[in-house]
Amino acid sequence: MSGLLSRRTLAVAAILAGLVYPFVVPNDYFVYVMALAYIYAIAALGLNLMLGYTGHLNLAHAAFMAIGAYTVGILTVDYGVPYWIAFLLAGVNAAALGFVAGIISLRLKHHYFSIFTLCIGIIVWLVIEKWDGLTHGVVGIMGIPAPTGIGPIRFDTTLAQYYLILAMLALALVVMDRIVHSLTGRAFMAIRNGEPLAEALGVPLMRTKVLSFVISVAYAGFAGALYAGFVRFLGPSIAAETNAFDMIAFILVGGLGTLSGPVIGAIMLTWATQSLQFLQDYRLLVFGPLLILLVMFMPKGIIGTLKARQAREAGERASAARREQAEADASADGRKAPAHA
Amino acid sequence: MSLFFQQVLNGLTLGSVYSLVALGLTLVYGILHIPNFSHGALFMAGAYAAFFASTALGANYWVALVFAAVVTAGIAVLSERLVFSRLRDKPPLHDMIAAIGLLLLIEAIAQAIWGADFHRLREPYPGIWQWLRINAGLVMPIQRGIIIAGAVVLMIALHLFLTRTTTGATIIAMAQNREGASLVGIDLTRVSMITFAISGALAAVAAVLFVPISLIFPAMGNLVILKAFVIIILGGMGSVPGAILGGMVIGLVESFGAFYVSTDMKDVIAFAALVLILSLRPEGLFPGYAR
Amino acid sequence: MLEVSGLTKRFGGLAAVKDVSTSFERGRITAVIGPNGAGKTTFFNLVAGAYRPTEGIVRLDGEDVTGMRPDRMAMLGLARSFQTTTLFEDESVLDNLIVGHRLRTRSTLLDAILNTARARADNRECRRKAEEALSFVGLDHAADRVVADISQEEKKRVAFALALATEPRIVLLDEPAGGVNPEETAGLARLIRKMAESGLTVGLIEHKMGMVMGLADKVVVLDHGEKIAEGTPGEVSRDPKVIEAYLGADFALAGAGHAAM
Amino acid sequence: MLRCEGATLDYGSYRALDGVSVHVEAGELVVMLGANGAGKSSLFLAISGLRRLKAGAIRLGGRDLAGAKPSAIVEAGLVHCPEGRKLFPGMSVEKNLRLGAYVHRRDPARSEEILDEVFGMFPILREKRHDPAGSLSGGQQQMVAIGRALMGRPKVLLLDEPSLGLAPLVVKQVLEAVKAINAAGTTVLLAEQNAFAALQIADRAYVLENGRIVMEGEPATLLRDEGIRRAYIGA
Amino acid sequence: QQETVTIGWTGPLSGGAALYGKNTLTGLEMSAKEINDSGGVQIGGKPHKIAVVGLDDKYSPSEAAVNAKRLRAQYKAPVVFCPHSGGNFAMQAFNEQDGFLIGAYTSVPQMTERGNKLTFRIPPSFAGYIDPFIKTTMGSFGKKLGMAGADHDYAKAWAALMKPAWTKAGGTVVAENAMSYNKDTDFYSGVSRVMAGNPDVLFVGGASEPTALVIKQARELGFQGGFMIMDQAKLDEIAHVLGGYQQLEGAMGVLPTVFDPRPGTQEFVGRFRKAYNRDPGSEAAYNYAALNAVSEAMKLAGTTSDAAKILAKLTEAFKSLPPGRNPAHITEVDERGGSNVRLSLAYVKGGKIVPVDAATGNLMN
Ligand SMILES: Nc1ncnc2c1ncn2[C@@H]1O[C@H](COP(=O)(O)OP(=O)(O)OP(=O)(O)O)[C@@H](O)[C@H]1O
Ligand SMILES: Nc1ncnc2c1ncn2[C@@H]1O[C@H](COP(=O)(O)OP(=O)(O)OP(=O)(O)O)[C@@H](O)[C@H]1O
Ligand SMILES: [Mg+2]
Ligand SMILES: [Mg+2]
Repeated sequence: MSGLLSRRTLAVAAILAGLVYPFVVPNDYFVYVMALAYIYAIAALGLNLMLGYTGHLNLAHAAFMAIGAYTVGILTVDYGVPYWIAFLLAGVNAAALGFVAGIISLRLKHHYFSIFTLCIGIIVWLVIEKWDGLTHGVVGIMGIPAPTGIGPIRFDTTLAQYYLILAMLALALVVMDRIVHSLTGRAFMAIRNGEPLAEALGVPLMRTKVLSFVISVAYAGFAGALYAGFVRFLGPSIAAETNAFDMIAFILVGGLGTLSGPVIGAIMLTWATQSLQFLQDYRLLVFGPLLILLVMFMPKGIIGTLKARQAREAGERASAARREQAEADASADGRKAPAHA
Repeated sequence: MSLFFQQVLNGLTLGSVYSLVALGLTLVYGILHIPNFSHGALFMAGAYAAFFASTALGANYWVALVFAAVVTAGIAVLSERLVFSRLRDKPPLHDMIAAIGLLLLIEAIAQAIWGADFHRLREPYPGIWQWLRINAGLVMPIQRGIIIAGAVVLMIALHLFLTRTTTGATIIAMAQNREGASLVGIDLTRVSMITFAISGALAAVAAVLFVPISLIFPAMGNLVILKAFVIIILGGMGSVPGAILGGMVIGLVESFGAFYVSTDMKDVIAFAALVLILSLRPEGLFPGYAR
Repeated sequence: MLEVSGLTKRFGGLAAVKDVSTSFERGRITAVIGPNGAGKTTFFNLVAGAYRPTEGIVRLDGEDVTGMRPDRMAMLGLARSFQTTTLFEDESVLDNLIVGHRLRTRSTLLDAILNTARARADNRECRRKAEEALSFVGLDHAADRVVADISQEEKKRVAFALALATEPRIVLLDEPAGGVNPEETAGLARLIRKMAESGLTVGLIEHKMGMVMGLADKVVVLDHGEKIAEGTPGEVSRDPKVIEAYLGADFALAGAGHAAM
Repeated sequence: MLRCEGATLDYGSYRALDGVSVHVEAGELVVMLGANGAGKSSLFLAISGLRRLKAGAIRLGGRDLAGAKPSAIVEAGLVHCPEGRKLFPGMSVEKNLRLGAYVHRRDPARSEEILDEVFGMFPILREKRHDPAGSLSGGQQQMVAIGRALMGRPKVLLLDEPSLGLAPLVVKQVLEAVKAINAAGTTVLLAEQNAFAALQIADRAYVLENGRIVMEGEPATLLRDEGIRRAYIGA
Repeated sequence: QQETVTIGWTGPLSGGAALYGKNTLTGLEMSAKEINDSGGVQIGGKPHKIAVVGLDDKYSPSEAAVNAKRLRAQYKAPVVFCPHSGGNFAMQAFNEQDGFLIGAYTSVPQMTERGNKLTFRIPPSFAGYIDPFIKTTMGSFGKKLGMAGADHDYAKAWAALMKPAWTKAGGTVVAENAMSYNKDTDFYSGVSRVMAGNPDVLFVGGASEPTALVIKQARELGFQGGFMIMDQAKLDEIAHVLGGYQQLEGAMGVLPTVFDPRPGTQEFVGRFRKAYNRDPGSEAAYNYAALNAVSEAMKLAGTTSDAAKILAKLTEAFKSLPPGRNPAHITEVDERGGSNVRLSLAYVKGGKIVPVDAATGNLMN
């Protein structure tokens, strides 16, 4: 079974499943929840680029999603800008602010970076809350229009929006796939592996990290823009750090530093949360331990565990071969043969 | 002028509470490298434990305080045994997610037992230091004095414990080199448990000192935990003096910000202060003394 | 090729490197030796741009490159290996090497996203370069092995290959034979010689005197950050200051061979 | 005194030790030779309880150490001076040394005496007793590590590559100190790659390869072996 | 075989607002239970049971929308109640399309101003409180007002009405300092900032408990004047935190449900105490009345699914409810879906609650 072939087959199967999904579920609710999960998956994909590939945990990710969402909300509601133009500007705006935030914060390392970004996130949240004139403050922005139709296709039903968001997710995945498999993607990973070595290999650290950060938050921005057009109401709480925590959980459950992990995680955890609704206020009594057990017993996430199993099997084969080789050598001349004589 | 000193007092009160919470957080981070997001839940648990002791068991304030410290230390140790010690060889991110899981769980338990309502713990000494009011125009409810004094006493005690006792030395040894510590015969399990116990007890004491002038409710920990993280970053992660100083700085910035600028903006000011300070000093005010 | 003059680095009060001047000649192997903490690694860090010197000048082919960032230095043809090199343990050897040639390619992220011809060509080129470097260090057979499965000495060779993939003119090697047994050390020494013979300028930090003495064209001795001697291996090993500070009195008696530490 | 039988250790699917049996008699200085990655450190870590064996037994003076905590093993008199020193870099030299006597904290008087002996053995440490251990040079740190191990009053001392990364001059000093410690009555198991230097002071030696013992004998015998000379000494 | 109508509710059951959420849900549940115990409601000639399904949304607008979709799609709920404006606004994006009525327990004015045809705003507009508040406190304490209310949407809307009204009545606003009642831990600095203006009357209010802390700290800082307390805070709950009405002397607020002497309310309070073993707040009273009216409206309209028809019959429904089932005293629902109520106020005098006539602003005794 060739890896490439199976990957392609799986991708096609996943897309097909996404396409027929609305027709096999009993009602709109399932479509609505799934569309929201896809939106969060897009944001989580971006976070995973920074966290899983470049090795930096950005806790302001939800804030950048909020920036994208508010860009759409403010432009469409207060300035009458058409949705799709606002949509593009949402990504641009998140990227631009991400550029500024990245330049300041990426000088810090490890937990300092994370907590610093946590603070950036809180500042964004507070600014949204306090700057009434721009953001409508705590009241929020209501009446955001649904995405305007493209040609004959209109997006004013949940079903139509579902397909729009599914298409966006597929696009996001394709782009992300190309990014992480590109030479620049390798440079991101080199940074995760060790900054001095990466730098010695000619990777300009700051520029590369900022690039990764900007792409990462642009994903959040676009996800936010979709969110605004889908939920059509915005309040400051979408910038809350707990939303970033949720996205981290998605990534961990799916598999850190894997392409499909964030998507799988977003879908699974979203449905896990929904299926615990019957517990009402006891929901977290179950959800909390669930998270703990997940990281304890599936630390690499679902995709990560599958991948590791494959790698381990390959490794076992290789080391068995090596042992046999060593034994053969040992019996041949009684000494270990030099690796490179 | 007296209004100025009033803000200093307010800032010190808040700063004392923040410092105590941050101390436990910084210890656990500095020694075990766990960013314990569930620390806020320990703060909350401490408050409820004291509430339980004083209402259901009829304990007086000080007994309730000790009871809360012990119970919360126990919860902290339990979380170390059942969760964090099992994540030892996993990346720190996993600790963080597990901590969030714990936070949700502890909060949900509190809500299941005591409901979502607000509760109160009565002030043990409800008066106000009148001489202060008369002589200097300052107002100092006794409980606020107790908070500041209690925090100072605890901080000194912690400092002496870490620097003067053998057990304290084993904690610092473990912070500096785990394997080295176990090779000289230090029982790492025991040290981890002690560390968590101290952090839990500090959080509980902070809570019990604070709630007589505040409220008890399941989400109360979330309000302080974010600030505690800001503080330990500001002070230098793993640094005890950093946590104390950082707590005081944030307390004072908040109280002056609330008074002189606008209460609406005080959090923006506090977080912006952090951004500014870290831009100038990326390692925080104190380099981590545990490293 | 590479000249430094008056190089000084202070950390707070401590002068880790103090007023060091020397040069690395093209196609030659220059070794830097000295006691632990003498400032050897710091010296390499200064040359490679990882630290900005407090004082002094670094010239590469006559051009002043003092304080230039490491990635710029790498572009100019300076590569280095570290005392410990971390690799991606669960990736293949070849995949680990591909990023090495990234700095010589021009395709942007946009190329990659649009999958342009340029991006594909660059990818092929990086892969080809990685294979070439692997075969230079004698590891072509290991290209598809997972890094976790190869030996320590093979990892050292991979680290060399990574440096070579950047197409350097000068390579700085920090304790390449640290923790490698004498037999394998000899193999690494042959590889280093081969690098120099292919026209590379080599800088080398090593405690294994047998290797240094047999390999180096020139030896620079540092102690407490200062250069206390410089010369051929023969000259240096007879220098009383070097014997006192570093080698020990019976080094000369035991001879380079047996004191191979 | 110390006896390993069939010690087997896995890291995931990788077998680092494969049925290793060694013994060290009281008062002996035994050297464990082996290339990088041969498994020397793994064996030591297993003996001192920091890694769990998959199979096999370790006995110290007749007592089975299976499942014992590292702290209990130190108390039983087996002290491991690890590869890479593992000091407490922010603490003073003196505090590092005193923590070495942690398991004997109920008997401070004797610890004071040993501290004096350690300072006698490495006078430079007395000079630097108030400096943080992390600020010392590599060789000095190695002295602190050995001194700290001695503070644990070992009956058996495991020394893992004390010469690693040290200048030739310092290597010599360190090995001399090891010899002196052994002469004073401590049983020593020493891991080294520098076979020539180590064999000069050893009573007996093992050669470990790919996690297995491939040879055992007197230093003189090993020095005569052509394969050993080629692999570990450099012809 | 009895049929069941499911009434939906989405609101916070976890997090900081859980208590508030539960209080509103309890009101609905009590109503449903009483209706079912009395044999259900006759709709189109058939008896129907009422089931209330409550889903947690953690105060998040998007989760409220998800819950509403679920309640509508899976439970066919004709009405979804929600106690926060964000959730209600999010539901307004699709409720007309999906055909369900929003039962909005929020008095943010925009709720009914945007032309949504299927929204029922349960609490009254608070504008009616302003004048009697000012009349009483300015008369007793003086013309200098310090504003120390909360900073969330609702409180800000209150402040925006209060300030011009106070000035218009001849007073001055000497200090303005909104505070974050639900996020803050200590209000000392914020209160002392207001005290620095030396006010005669303080405008305060957010959730009851933090409001109590603000009042307490103002008294500790030497404040002797009166308070105007926004309707979100309840005098009895504040007194509970403060350990009595002493510190509340001179405070003007909404009349706590338990002190409301009007017919029907006391009856409701009694039944509530019996069922839940505690005092009801106005959240419970309003939501209780709202569901009673909804069930009555379904009966009048003869439908369990046509939300527009149900809404149209609400006024009639409220008028037909006996006082004991309308403890909130809602009199009608206007054409935009907003409710009108006969307001009841209270003033603390001599350590006791004194009801005030909202229309005249005079004490009732
Ligand atoms: N970033 C730094 N900050 C402060 N001091 C440093 C730093 N890097 C090195 N030093 C100090 O500078 C001195 C020289 O260190 P360096 O690592 O260059 O020695 P070295 O010769 O490479 O030693 P070794 O042979 O042990 O590798 C040491 O005293 C070291 O502690
Ligand atoms: N924690 C670990 N996980 C996986 N593999 C390990 C681990 N520790 C050691 N190994 C592997 O086990 C083998 C034996 O390692 P060990 O450190 O015991 O060798 P050594 O003889 O001490 O070598 P050195 O001379 O480098 O100290 C090596 O291949 C090493 O890569
Ligand atoms: Mg070095
Ligand atoms: Mg070893």
